[in-house]
Amino acid sequence: MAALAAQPDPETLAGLYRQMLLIRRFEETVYYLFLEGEIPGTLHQYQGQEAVAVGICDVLEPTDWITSTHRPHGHALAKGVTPRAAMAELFGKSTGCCAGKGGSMHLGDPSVGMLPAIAIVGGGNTVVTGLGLAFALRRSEQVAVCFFGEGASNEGAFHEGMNFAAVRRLPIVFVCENNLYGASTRFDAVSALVDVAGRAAAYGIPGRVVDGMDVLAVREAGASAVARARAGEGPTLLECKTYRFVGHSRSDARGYRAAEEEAAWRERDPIPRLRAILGVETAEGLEAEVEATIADAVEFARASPDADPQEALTDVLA
Amino acid sequence: MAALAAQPDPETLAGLYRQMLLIRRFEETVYYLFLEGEIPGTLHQYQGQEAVAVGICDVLEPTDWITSTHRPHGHALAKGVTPRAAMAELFGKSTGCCAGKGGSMHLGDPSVGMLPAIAIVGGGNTVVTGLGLAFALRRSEQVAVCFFGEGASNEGAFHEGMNFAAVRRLPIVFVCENNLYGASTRFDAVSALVDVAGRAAAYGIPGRVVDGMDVLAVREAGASAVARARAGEGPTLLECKTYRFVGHSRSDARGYRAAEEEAAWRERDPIPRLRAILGVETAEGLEAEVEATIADAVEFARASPDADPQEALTDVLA
Amino acid sequence: MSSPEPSRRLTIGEALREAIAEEMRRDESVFLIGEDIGIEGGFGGAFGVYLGLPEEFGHDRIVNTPISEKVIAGAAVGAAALGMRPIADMQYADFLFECMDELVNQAAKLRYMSGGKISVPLVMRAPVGATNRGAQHGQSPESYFVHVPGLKVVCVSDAYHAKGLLKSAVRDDNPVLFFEHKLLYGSKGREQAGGLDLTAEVPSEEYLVPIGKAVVKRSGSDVTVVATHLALYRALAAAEELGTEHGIECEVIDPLTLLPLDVETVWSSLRRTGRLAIVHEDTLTGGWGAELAARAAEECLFDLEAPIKRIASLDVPMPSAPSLEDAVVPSVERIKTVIRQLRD
Amino acid sequence: MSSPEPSRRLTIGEALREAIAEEMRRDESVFLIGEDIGIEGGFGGAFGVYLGLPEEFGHDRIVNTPISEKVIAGAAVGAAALGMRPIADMQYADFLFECMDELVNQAAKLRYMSGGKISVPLVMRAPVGATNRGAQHGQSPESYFVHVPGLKVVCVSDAYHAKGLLKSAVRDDNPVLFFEHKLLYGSKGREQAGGLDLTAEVPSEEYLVPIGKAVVKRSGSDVTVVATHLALYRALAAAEELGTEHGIECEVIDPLTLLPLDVETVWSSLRRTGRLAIVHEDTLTGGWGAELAARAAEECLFDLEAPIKRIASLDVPMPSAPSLEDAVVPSVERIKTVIRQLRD
Ligand SMILES: Cc1ncc(C[n+]2csc(CCOP(=O)(O)OP(=O)(O)O)c2C)c(N)n1
Ligand SMILES: Cc1ncc(C[n+]2csc(CCOP(=O)(O)OP(=O)(O)O)c2C)c(N)n1
Ligand SMILES: [Mg+2]
Ligand SMILES: [Mg+2]
Repeated sequence: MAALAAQPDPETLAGLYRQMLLIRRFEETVYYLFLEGEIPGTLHQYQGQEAVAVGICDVLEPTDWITSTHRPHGHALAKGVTPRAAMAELFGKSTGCCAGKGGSMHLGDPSVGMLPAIAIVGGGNTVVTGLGLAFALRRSEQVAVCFFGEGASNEGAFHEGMNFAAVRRLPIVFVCENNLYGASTRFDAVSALVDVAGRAAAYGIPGRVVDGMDVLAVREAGASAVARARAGEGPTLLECKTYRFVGHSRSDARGYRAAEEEAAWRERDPIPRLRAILGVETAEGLEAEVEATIADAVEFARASPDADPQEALTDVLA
Repeated sequence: MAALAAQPDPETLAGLYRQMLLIRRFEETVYYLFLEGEIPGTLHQYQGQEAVAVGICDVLEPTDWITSTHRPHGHALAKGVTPRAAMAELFGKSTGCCAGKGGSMHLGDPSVGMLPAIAIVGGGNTVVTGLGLAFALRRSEQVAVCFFGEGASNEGAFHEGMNFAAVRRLPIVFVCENNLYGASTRFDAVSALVDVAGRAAAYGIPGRVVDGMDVLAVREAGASAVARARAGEGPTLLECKTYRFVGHSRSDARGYRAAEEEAAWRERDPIPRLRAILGVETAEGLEAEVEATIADAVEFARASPDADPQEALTDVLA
Repeated sequence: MSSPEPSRRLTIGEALREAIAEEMRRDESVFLIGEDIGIEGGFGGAFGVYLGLPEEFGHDRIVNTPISEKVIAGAAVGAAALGMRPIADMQYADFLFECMDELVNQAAKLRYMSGGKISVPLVMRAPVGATNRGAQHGQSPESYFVHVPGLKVVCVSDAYHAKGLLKSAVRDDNPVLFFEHKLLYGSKGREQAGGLDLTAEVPSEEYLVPIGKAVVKRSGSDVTVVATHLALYRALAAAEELGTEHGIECEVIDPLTLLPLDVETVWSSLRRTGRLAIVHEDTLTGGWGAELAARAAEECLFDLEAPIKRIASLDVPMPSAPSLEDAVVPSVERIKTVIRQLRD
Repeated sequence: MSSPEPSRRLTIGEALREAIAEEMRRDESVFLIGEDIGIEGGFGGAFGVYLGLPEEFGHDRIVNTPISEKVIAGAAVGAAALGMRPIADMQYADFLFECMDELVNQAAKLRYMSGGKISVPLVMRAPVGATNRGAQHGQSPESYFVHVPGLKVVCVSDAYHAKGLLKSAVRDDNPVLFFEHKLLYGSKGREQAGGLDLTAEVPSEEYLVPIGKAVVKRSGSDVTVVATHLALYRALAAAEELGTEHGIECEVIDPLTLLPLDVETVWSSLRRTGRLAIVHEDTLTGGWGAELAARAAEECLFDLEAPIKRIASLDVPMPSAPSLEDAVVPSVERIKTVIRQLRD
């Protein structure tokens, strides 16, 4: 797939808007359901970062694969996990995409090209090289995308994965979502380099800083990185500067960051930004569509049976 | 300690020559003793790389510390482990620097500022940050040096250690001995970057390529990096380009590298190079001295008792 | 020392905080290292144990790290080798696998490799337990470390022992893996732990609890039950019900230290009861219960009147759905059923 | 199939090489990944097992990696999740701790986390055993993996079973940890292994050996001895001497697979002998022998006429000096002494 023009056609724009909104409403809804006690465990949410998952996944083929993190809801929906299967998984129902065994931190579905999300920070950064290696060995044209946070770039796994992918020119795009914080820790407190993209040079591959709050910018950068990978020219590191509008996890009061900082980033919310381009009418149509989809997903999850205790013992070994 | 002039005084030159020669003769002797069956296990030897350990350790204080690798003989002797204690350790004798419990791959002695060498590739790269952290917390002026190979720079430990040392400006000098090969694997086959020093930029610290076959060049680079660390300005990555004249370990036939390459590097042997500067007379005096020291060490090791089997159960817990 | 002040009831979280603060006051060489600790407006560590400490001790001695477990453990090893006393923090015990080399190959072996010339006095704290977070945030991996010569392994289940043992761990000259159960911190109220009272009497005066000593939590003459962490409370609940419903009196022992294991306390009970049940949330096969059972089968075989039973999490990765997790971890019901078999 | 060709005597190293070559010929999805494999003029892996394979299979399917254990294991997991069948290589089992997360948290759990939608058919080969190289190159860490639900663990001790089990491991849809003993490869002649004949009869026709099945190496009616790797040969030597010197007839069993463990074969022997001794080079406390003993103490308690004995490496890091190493690993003498106690 060649690099795209800055302004895609209306259908594409509508699709991007629908997907970002789907993620936003999904997250708002599950947060509410969590507080209501309908969803167990904890949640690492994606509000604010929608442009990254949506912009990247829009330029992927269904046969391409992604790896994800402890914050996978957005990646899962963007790659095609159905809202029903994702919602049911959060509920711990047997109809969830992982049959209730994975939960919020492990959403995934091989049928849409997504491994169960890996909640070990940096975990996907080595595993993704195996996806790329499989594609290379099979001489397929598939591409693998590794989503990870800026905090993960301080893990040894980041280093080993980048180096190996680079030296073997594997068809991989490393997408770093730099939302400034790893849990409560600012990146500039744990790295002397402010741009993760600057680390690409250590592996002799291109690194690029992208406005992660602009879905069109992400999509364009993603398209050329994916094209490069498909052409066998090797991996690219894309650093998308973004921000999570909510807490790190469900219980986070966000005392470690300033209200002004949050407000400034909310100003750059990717959804209104695209809505302005799209026009009110189209937008409202899509919004109604999304509301219905989410409502249906919640209904589906509620109506589904709890995972059967008997199933606890299955799926350990193949 | 401030940076040095290129040409040190005669005593210093003599000391550098003595130390390099001591290591060379030590290695040649233990190789022979190994073939004779007097030394058990295996050996990872240092011939050819002497200028690195000697040049760096010459600018360290006795109170400074080093970490080492599976190839520690040169580092140990350069930092001040006695030839007797090192030789006895290789023999598995109770008088060895580790009481026979460590062996060739774990030479060390806290009394001279050397941790037992860590034979896990990259192992020292995280542990050394603890040495630097201890110095920083105690506000001491001590410095820690981490010796490691270019192969280790592909380990996650390299990345985590460099990043942490850099962001906390720890008093550490990372000395990479790039001898072109990790076991049988050429570095250019496992890294897209040929200079390990190029990775320093990923951590916002200085990285410098040094002629590792020139003890004076190593010493000067080491002096300024050590001075920088002592001044609280943080870590430096020095990459010393060098070559091991012998096999990776005792059993290595070196079929993976060309005789021409070996010959070219032997041309650059750091010992004759310094001998030329030093003059034959001084050199011959030092050579006799070294022969005697090695002979004494071998005698000592032979005369020492085997480690007592009863001792196998001690030193597990403090 | 002045007249003893009254003791207070503290949660494990509060007790650990006190232990850390006291040891940091006592010994300059004690410092903290980990992720998200000592951040202004932060969490005070994954379970709030460090809240308030930066105010007293400043940021030098509370080392907030990148997300680099190898550095957390490796730096702790290096600093400890120089005589510092790091208290390292792993946000979840599941992440210990990221620094297994530093713990197993470095921390546990450096002293021996050096011929006894150095010691590695570090503490690594790690929360265990299943809380509907799935396979990578719900493990109780303490048993892996019971297999490592050169380490000590502690599991705490109440505030009194938590404080005294953490202080002893800090003063111990060896690497100590210190495991705490997420549902027992008391930070999030009792309902999480099924209505348990998560506070215990803690003296106001300083005290230590020795590493390597088990405690009898309930005495009984019929069955010896050894359990840790949340499973201990389930075992105690089962014991009460078995007593009232079936007249089976269980003696319940909290080993507190898994390595070295205080078998004497267990044997002296076992010699009276002739029956042994072991309960832990770590998975069954290769769990620490196997070691205790194996030692009983060697050292007390002829005291045994019934097969040794182990009640543990099923041999599966931890599922996230409550309906599945409840089926995997040892429940009061499962404990009761198995112990009743011991009496048939 | 044509008339059977005569079988040959092969070393374990040769048998493993044959197994790998046959599986690579049979299945395009099989590939090799590790350090120093497939290098022109190189070692063919730390113990030469891969020598000659690049010539037949080329370099694409023999992936030489940087010194990056996390990538070796992580890439194997990712490729396996897509249906490839990686045979990953760890130069020494001691280095498995560098990729413990990829093995324990990823390889073993991904299938379960996915609700059974993916499988992870990888093989990780790792050499174990003490060879005067000290604490970080002499471990036998197989027991750590026996504690991991989702893995299989194999230990081979002769060429016949090594070949058949490696082929089965490659075809198995689960992650298999495949442990080999350095002194049994046969690459360096017999003296290293104390004069053992390191070759065995290997059929020329293709065959598989099932994972999860133990073999009886020597039959006897007095004591059941379960042992692996080099310790198996020491147990067999001890058995011979005990027979001739003391009339004690040991039945010696090689479990071959530690997870899942074939207890039936052990129990059927134990029910006859009433006595059980377990021998392994991995350290004692928390070793796999504990699990076997614990199961015996639950499932066969009333068949036991004597305490269950475990003979293992002492609970210390492995020392390098021969005089110390010999005192740490299980010796024929130590095995004999302990087994004789079983008969007193
Ligand atoms: C190996 C590991 N260490 C620590 C954690 C705990 N943890 C979960 S998320 C997180 C922060 C991750 O930051 P980043 O990579 O920037 O991703 P973000 O949460 O910002 O999306 C941490 C420390 C973990 N899950 N895995
Ligand atoms: C974690 C780990 N992986 C692999 C090995 C096996 N090994 C020992 S030395 C070596 C090569 C190291 O290369 P380099 O770092 O360049 O050091 P050099 O041997 O060249 O001095 C390897 C792969 C090891 N000891 N530790
Ligand atoms: Mg982040
Ligand atoms: Mg090298």
